[in-house]
Amino acid sequence: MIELYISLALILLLTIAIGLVRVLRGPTATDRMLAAQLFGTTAVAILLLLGQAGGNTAIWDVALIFALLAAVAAVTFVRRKDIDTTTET
Amino acid sequence: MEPALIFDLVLLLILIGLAWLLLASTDLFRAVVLFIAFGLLLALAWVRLGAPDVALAEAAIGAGITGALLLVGLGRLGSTERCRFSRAPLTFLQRLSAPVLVGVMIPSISLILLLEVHQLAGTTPGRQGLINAFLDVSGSGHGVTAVLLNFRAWDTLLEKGVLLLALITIWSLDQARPLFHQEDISPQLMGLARLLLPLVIVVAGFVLWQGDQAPGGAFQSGALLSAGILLAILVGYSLPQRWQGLSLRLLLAIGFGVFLLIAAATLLYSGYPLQYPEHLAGSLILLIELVATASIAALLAAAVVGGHPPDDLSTPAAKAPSTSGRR
Amino acid sequence: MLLSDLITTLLLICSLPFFLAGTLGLLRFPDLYCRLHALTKADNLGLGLVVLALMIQADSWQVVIRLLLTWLLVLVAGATVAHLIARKAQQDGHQPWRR
Amino acid sequence: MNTVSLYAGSGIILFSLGLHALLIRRHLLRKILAANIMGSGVFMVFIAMGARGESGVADPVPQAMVLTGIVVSLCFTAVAIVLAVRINKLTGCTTLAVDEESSID
Repeated sequence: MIELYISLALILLLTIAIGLVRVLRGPTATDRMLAAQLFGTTAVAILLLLGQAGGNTAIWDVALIFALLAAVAAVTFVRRKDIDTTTET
Repeated sequence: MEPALIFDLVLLLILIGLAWLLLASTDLFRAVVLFIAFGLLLALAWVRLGAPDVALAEAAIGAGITGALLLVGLGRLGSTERCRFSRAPLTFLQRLSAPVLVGVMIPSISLILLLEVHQLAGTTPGRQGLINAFLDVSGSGHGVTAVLLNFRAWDTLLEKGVLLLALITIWSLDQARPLFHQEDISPQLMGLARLLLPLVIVVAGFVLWQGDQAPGGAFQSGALLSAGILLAILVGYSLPQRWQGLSLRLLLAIGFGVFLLIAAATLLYSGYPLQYPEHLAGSLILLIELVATASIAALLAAAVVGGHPPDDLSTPAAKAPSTSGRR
Repeated sequence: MLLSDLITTLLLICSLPFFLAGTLGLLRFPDLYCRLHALTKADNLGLGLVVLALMIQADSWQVVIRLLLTWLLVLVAGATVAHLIARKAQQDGHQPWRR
Repeated sequence: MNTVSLYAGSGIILFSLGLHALLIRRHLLRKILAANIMGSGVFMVFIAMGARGESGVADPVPQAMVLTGIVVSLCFTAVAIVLAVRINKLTGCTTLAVDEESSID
């Protein structure tokens, strides 16, 4: 079972790596932020799997905090002042 | 190869790749988003290294506060260059010095560090046994908390001082300006904040309480709370003006102050600063953790806001527009 | 192999296509509004299946509630952020993609 | 090649990458990011060294120190950003290097 959990976590990590292409490519700042938000969800899944594999539920607290604060960065992005249009290439 | 080792390898490759990409990125916004992703994956690395305490703090700081801090900073700084100064042409030696410095110094530093670490890796492991032996007299049931607030409490005391000093620096440099648009808050966002804020407080309390026996404690809890405060500021809540004066400053300083008082009291009582009497250790640690959590939460949130509250309380400017009276 | 282990394995394997679809959508969908689907639907469903799989392995109801709470929080955050991002994109004048 | 040396080595690489960028990048925000990456590298070496004992659990002492370190590095980042904004406001620049002769302008 532990092998299964870790293998699945590994595949999810690889999907994050592939998803980074979207952050690099953009084209708009909003696209990049969206990709980062998606990584948060995947990271929660990885943490849950790692916690189950290691039998350490403290790791699930990390996942819980990720889930709680998943929105903060994106909300800041949407609400911040002085948005540069120059970054949107 | 077993899957766990491949996981570590892939994780580290992504982390190093991310670091390279974000530092070489021409687009600053892209660099900031990549840095948020870096923080996310760093928390996974701490989990893999068996350091859940660090992972908890990294989750609260990396996922919440750093991203917000950098995005706000980027907005204020802008990526447009309006520099009035022209750069003088460099001489030949100046041109040569940079590649030599970078090309020789950095590889040699890395090599020395690698050799040193390789040598260290062969020696006997650290203080786990010693800490476990003294855990029952420390006043805390969790190793990391015991180290932070008893065995190496001196470090933690000074660290609180550093945080306070950092905020004093920030406050002396700038006056707080509104971070966000005050109008046009989507009702869905308000709903999210109303749902999340009580939960953040509950989870922060849980993390603090848990720190006595398991991963958790003042730093993690304070970081989480400050992310909550940030979320509240994001949706337009603000500190009432009558609390922006002495009360706010007291809250910011109380963590360091109480810690310092306890250090002085223990110096008088036992002859050494922060050597708690054994029967009082648990309660003293609890007291310090409570005030430290409040102070850390307020300090980190104030650091992100980035400036002192307006001196003249009659002007409805800066951090707390008087119009937003929701509270 | 226990029955619970079998169900967990099955659920975990089922969750995989959703995560892959989410990443694929993020990369291949033509515009921002389409990519929002990857954020709100595919990955959250994948996470739901992972949570379900781990809930079967749980030995106490506290653990079940903690897992469920994590998933619900991610759902709420994902939905709200998708709404906010779409709203901002509209205000910035992004036109939805047309064939 | 075990986990500990893998992580410690990567920490050193991160430190070097950060140091490199800190020296050669001009924009202040990039320098701030570089210093953060350097810090992360140091933390990683520290935690990895603490994890080399019995399997799975890191030594509490480095964990406690890295914990304080993370909070301090956040505060440092905030101070640095405020300083950078201040420099930007006073000079209009987002970089540090201003040569003596040319600054008369």
